[in-house]
Amino acid sequence: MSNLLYILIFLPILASIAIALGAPARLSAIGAALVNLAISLFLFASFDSTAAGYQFAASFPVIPSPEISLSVGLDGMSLVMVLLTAIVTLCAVWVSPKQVEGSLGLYYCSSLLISAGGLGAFCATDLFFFYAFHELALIPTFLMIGIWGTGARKMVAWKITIYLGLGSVILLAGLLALFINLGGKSFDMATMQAAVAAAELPATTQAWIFLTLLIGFGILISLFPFHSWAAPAYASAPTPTSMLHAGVLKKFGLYGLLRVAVPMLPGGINTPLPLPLLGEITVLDLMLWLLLGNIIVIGLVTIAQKDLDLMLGNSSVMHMGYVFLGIASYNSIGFSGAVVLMFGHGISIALLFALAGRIREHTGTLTISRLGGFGKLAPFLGLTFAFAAFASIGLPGFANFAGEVAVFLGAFKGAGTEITFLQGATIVALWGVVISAVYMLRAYRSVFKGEPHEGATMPDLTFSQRIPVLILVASLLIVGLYPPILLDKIKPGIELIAKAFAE
Amino acid sequence: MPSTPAIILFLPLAVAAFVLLASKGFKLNATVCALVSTASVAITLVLSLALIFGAKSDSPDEVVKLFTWADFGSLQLEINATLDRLSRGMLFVVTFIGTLVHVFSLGYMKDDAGKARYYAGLSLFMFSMTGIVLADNFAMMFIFWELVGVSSYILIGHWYTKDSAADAAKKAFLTNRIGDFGFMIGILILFGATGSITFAGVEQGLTAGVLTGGLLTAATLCIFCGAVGKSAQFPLHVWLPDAMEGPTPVSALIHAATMVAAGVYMLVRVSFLIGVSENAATIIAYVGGFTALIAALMATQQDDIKRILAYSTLSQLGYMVMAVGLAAGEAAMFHLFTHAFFKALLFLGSGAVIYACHHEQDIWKMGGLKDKMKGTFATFAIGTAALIAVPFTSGFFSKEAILEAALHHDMLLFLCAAGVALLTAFYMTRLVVVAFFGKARTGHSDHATEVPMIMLAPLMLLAFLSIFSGYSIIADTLSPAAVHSEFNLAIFLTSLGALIAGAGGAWILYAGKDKDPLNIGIFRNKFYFDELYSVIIKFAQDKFAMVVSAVDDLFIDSLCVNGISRAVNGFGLLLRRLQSGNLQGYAFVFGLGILVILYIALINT
Amino acid sequence: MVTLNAYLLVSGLLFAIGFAGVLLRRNIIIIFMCLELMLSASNLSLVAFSRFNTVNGLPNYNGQILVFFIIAVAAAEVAVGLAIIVALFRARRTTHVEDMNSMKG
Amino acid sequence: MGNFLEAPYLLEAVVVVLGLALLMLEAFLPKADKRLVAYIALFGLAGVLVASFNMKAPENLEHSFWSFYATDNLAFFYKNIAVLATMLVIVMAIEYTPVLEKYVSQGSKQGGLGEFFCLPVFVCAGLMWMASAKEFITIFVSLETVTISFYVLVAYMRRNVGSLEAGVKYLILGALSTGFFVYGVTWVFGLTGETHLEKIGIALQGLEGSDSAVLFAFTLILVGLGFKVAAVPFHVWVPDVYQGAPTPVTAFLSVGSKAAGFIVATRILQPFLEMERLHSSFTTILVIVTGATILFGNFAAIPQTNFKRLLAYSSISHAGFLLLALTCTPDQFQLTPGQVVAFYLATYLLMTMLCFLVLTIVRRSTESDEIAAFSGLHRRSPFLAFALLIGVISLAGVPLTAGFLGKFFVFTLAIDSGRWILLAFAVVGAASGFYYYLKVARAMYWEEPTELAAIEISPLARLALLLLIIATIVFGVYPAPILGLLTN
Repeated sequence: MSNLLYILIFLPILASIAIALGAPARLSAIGAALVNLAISLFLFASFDSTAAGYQFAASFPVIPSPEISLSVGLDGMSLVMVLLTAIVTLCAVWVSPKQVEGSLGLYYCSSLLISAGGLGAFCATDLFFFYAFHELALIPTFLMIGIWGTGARKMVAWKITIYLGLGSVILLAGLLALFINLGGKSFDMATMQAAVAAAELPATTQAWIFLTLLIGFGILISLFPFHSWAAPAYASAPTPTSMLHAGVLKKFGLYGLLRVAVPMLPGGINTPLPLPLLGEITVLDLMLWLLLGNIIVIGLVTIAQKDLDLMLGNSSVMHMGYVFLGIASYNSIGFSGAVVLMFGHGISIALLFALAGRIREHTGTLTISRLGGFGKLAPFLGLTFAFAAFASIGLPGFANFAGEVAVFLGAFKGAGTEITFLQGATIVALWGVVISAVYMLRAYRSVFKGEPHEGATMPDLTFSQRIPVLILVASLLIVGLYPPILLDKIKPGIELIAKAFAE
Repeated sequence: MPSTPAIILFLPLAVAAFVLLASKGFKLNATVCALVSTASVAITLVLSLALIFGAKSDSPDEVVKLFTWADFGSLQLEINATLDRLSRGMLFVVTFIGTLVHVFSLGYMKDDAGKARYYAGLSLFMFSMTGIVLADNFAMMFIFWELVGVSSYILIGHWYTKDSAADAAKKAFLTNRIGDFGFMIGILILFGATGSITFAGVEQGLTAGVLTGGLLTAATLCIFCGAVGKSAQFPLHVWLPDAMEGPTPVSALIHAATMVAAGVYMLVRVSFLIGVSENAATIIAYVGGFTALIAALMATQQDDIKRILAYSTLSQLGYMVMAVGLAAGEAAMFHLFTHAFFKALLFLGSGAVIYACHHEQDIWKMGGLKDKMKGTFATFAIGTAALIAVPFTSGFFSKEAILEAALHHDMLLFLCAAGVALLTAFYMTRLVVVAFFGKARTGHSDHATEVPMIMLAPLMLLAFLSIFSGYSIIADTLSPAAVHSEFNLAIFLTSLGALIAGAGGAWILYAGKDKDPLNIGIFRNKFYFDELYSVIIKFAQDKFAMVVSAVDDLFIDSLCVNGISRAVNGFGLLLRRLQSGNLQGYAFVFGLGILVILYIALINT
Repeated sequence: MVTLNAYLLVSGLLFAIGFAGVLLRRNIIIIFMCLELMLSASNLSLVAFSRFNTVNGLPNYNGQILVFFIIAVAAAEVAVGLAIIVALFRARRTTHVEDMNSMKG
Repeated sequence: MGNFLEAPYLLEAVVVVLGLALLMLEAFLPKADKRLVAYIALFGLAGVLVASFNMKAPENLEHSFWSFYATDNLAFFYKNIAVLATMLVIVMAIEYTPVLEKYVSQGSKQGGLGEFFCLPVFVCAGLMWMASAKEFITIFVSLETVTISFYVLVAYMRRNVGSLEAGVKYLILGALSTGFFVYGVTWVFGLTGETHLEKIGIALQGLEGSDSAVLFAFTLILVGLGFKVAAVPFHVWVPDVYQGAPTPVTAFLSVGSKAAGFIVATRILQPFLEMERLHSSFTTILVIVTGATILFGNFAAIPQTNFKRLLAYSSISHAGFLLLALTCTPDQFQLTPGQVVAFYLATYLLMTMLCFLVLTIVRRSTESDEIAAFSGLHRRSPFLAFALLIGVISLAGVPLTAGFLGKFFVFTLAIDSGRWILLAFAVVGAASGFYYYLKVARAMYWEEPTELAAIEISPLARLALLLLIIATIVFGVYPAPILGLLTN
């Protein structure tokens, strides 16, 4: 049982090795992804939602001192992320083309490695591997966009790689600073967490480390103003890469904040730091300003987009702001909301990219003004796109709504009659809900409604193409209609995190 | 065995899902889908009747727990069913009109290609609306609030290949979103202050006085924002007339009788809030009164039969909101019920007319229909009578209740309400005269014939209720409290005067005319709100977004990100220059390096 | 009596002259000779240190041993160095440093 | 001297004997394929490598011999690095034979090639001796053994102008740095009367006054060390020499010479840094040199278009990270700077050799070292492209490759010692590393090839590449074997 997580992580890697050695690419990849989904579902089903702490834990020592070990385990939060990864991976592999220019094997290997990176990072309970696994995705993304991207693929692939490289190095510095300040003996997260109380770090130190982590993770999440890599990259990337990156990998940063920064730096959030240009400002306030940047500024940028792919890319940047808001609320409601929202957003953006990719495949363009009436030409595509769009703008019945509503409630939990910056920011952030409805519905209106342009064709999805789409839609609906399916699992873990700073 | 409210709530959802899956996945016959959907709503009607008659007059209000939708440990969001007089009555109205509309649609949408989708949408709407009615907490209210928005979006845009319908759907949704933005803020402030999300909990908190002053007013107004959006009050009223692009039965159900009244219903639900916030109440009343007035003025110059009714709906909703603001929630609810019946009747009647005239909606292209469509005309006339408050129709009683509330509270609003009554009589008479009297002006109206029984029967039922729902026997069953007031001569005379003046004026002006003798541009063009808003949207949103996007692109991406990368590159080139290739230059660097290091080291010690 | 400082001064001068030659002369052979001069400077001061900083009344022979090694190494260096310079001359017909800048940046 | 036959210096002796034997062989078998020499050298060195793992440090260290010959873990570790590097260089040299033939041979086909396979063995002996040297005379002699052998190797292609130019530059600047180094040693000797590092340390502790003299001596010694490890500003020779030298020699310089430089630096710096009075001055000097090295190496690498030259700058930037470790005085972290440096160098060996090996093979086919020559390599030879990809991402420090762990430990040390500014430089440097290393990956995978003919790889090279790839990845995930050599 405890080795299941190793299988989960290494299966995609083994599959890519097999593909590299000549195994049929698509078949192996789908097979591995299917097995992984099955394992994740099994883990999900057998997860004990009454117990806090890591389950299915296993450990393999790598270095004795400083203690690094390949330890894995799941709490509710990581369980949800693993499930998300498994679902999106299967769908991403499934919608991949059967033939590409160049090496098909490399195409599928890249997707599998991105997936393995995500799974590894979410399963790892050791800080070293938590970090290292995430970076596994860097090079496959670089290759995918650079080789098979569209438009200015080289430029954007270059930018995403260098930018994320910079982000991960900054993140590394932050994580190591945390490690040293928590004793510098062990990278095991549980051990580090246990050392927090004894270490009694000065609040300013904590705040500096938190800031570094915020910037490091922030770059990976495309936190404003470190967002400019994201939208062009997602727009240009091949469909499976956009799905995996926007759907899964980008959540790593948020997951990391919740897993590492929040519980291990309890005093870091509210201590003012003298920052250049900004004066004395706490990390929390800074985070709130930046997330408003994500929601409002990028929201407006999204409205101004003329291409569907860029619009989706920007929208995914924008929605990160809400997850941040959930984290900034600093209570279990907000955290739970953030986790559910990560799941919802991951699925919905993957679905949107999958469908948009299908359109691009056929029409060769995603310029909104050149598309129209697809609802009539391809009703299934239109219907599922509507589902995804509705999910993405946070309508009840879809997972995103459950997350968003919890995020908002979390921000106001215990606010009393005083409207602090957190609540003010939340109110401003709420306007983003209107903004996202504006761009989503406009795009949907232009692309799918109305009469088709003269001579336009758009074949509807075939039966085989419908399967991944239906899996994603079903995931959104199941969680959206009955959120406890996730919430019950994540509650004990989240409460543990929330408790870490309450003390 | 699930409880009755659970069935009422979830049956339509199950049916919606079933219809969608069966028609899309298994190519089930659309008519079967329609029948399944109709049957389900009929069942809910029966069950809600059972709820009404099963309840004893003194049975306490109860909250039936259905399930916990989300449990955050310190906060539970629950899907429950409140059962009290208010919700039972509303439930009946919703399911009753819903049933009739389903039945009517069997005829109206008989040959529509998207029939299955249409019925799925209707069922989804029934689910959502029931949810609003049953909600016992703000979260549930908000969830279903959003869901009715979606169903409305789907149904307005039913004929989605038509540009105007697609645009109208989008507009309706977005306008509602703005209202919901406020609604959510209100909910959050209340939650933050009282720590509770249930109506009971919030009320308890407010009674204890945890929230007072400006913030309370702000919260109340924010909550009211939700109603402004959903019930299309000024300044968010612009979506409702456009929503008439949807199929007419939808207009009857959603955009006349039930969903748009949800705002009023919600306000009555949270009347404890309005009760403690006087400033907010005043603003609410005036917003209602103002909406009633401008909508009535706009209605006088419209030519599209459905649009006239739409503006009339706006105006009547304004009445109700005004009543809520005047702390006369019962009057508002009373008017809501009667209005639901007669407005649904009018809409379905107009649907019948449109159906008969081959989807012609311009009243100036109709005429002389009273002889060709006798049944329709009769019921339509009854509906009109109720709407313009001909004495002893239901509308008369309910409007009277509101007028009385206005008279007691605020003279200005009373005068406004009276003026609206006059205008209502005017434009409705205009409609009836132009469309049904005179001679046929086009071939469409000339060849119109009476609609089939399946469409006429609902009209008759509604006509019956339009007259009699004002009387205690029905009204007291539906309304949250007894509403019939003492006879007040002043009000009676005002009401009657307005009726006679309005109807008489219209008759004199329009009898026998082939085109509109009046042409008041500002009314015809709806006070230019649409134009104003499109300018605002263009500049405050689209142009601004373009500017922000350009700044983002130029400043953050080009200047900062690419700039830094260029700077680093340039720095690299500069350093590269140092590598001159000259051997003695290199030797010189050695020497210089030593000197610099020595200098620094010796300075340091 | 000649002091240690005097030796060191001379040694320093030798070193400086050598380095100046390396910096200023254009012919590689002369540059190479200047380098040998620098090594000699070290040798001189090593011997001086060895002679003046006595251990138990005897010179500190460690330094002198080092001198031997330096001389030996310098000889090897010259052998290899001159060979390279000759090869260069055969290939390029020049021994001027300015002519060697085909690689830079 | 204890058990004569088990003493570690036997390793060096065997290597020297091996080198001499190879020279003999080459001389007496003029007609044989010169690559035979190389294969024998490989086998011989492999034997030495195996033997070195079985060699134990003598328990009784009282004999005066051991006072200038270290037998600690680090010494053995660096000896292993030296032997391994030499073996890989010889493999590379075999691959490089066609190019050598073109620029060296006169008369017969392989005339004058034999020494090219013998000299690395002598260099290896010098490197191994350096690993154990802890006394200035020993250090000087071993250092010069290595340097003078390299003069020959760098200028080996005597009909190639680039190689000769590089040889002369290396010669002059190498001799210059030797001059400074020796002069510095002279001054240390003058101040302390000692040449043993341990005794110098003790003498320096007791020294009063003469601070500027100590600093002067330290700076001059630093020139010699900086030259070896390629620290700014004594790095100036690196790009030109790397570019001009035969590729296997470049690899050898980059790995062997640098590694030896670092073990010597580790040993020499210790007595100085322990001198409390001047500790902060020494540290300041080191910090400045380190900062300059990191910045220069990384930034100047960015605009490079020649892969060999790029690797030269990469070598400088890695020297910066390594120096950063040396400036650190950890408080919590359980690895010492010396261990971290050794570990880093071991991983550096793997990835650099991987890159140079691929470069050698590609060079043979495209006759160019430019990055553009790698365009579309992925189409021509996926295996080579993958090997080089692993090489460059490891150099860039992408996690789960060996290169990452080195940076990881260095960063940890820097944080633990509070070297915030250097850390910031290192972060910027590591990030720009992504930029210039991936330029090669970009060419290989994104660009279209100019020709599509597959590139031939000899079985030996294929085996070496495969082993290096596996080692780079495995040690990136499971570094315990390497760390085990350093800690127990």
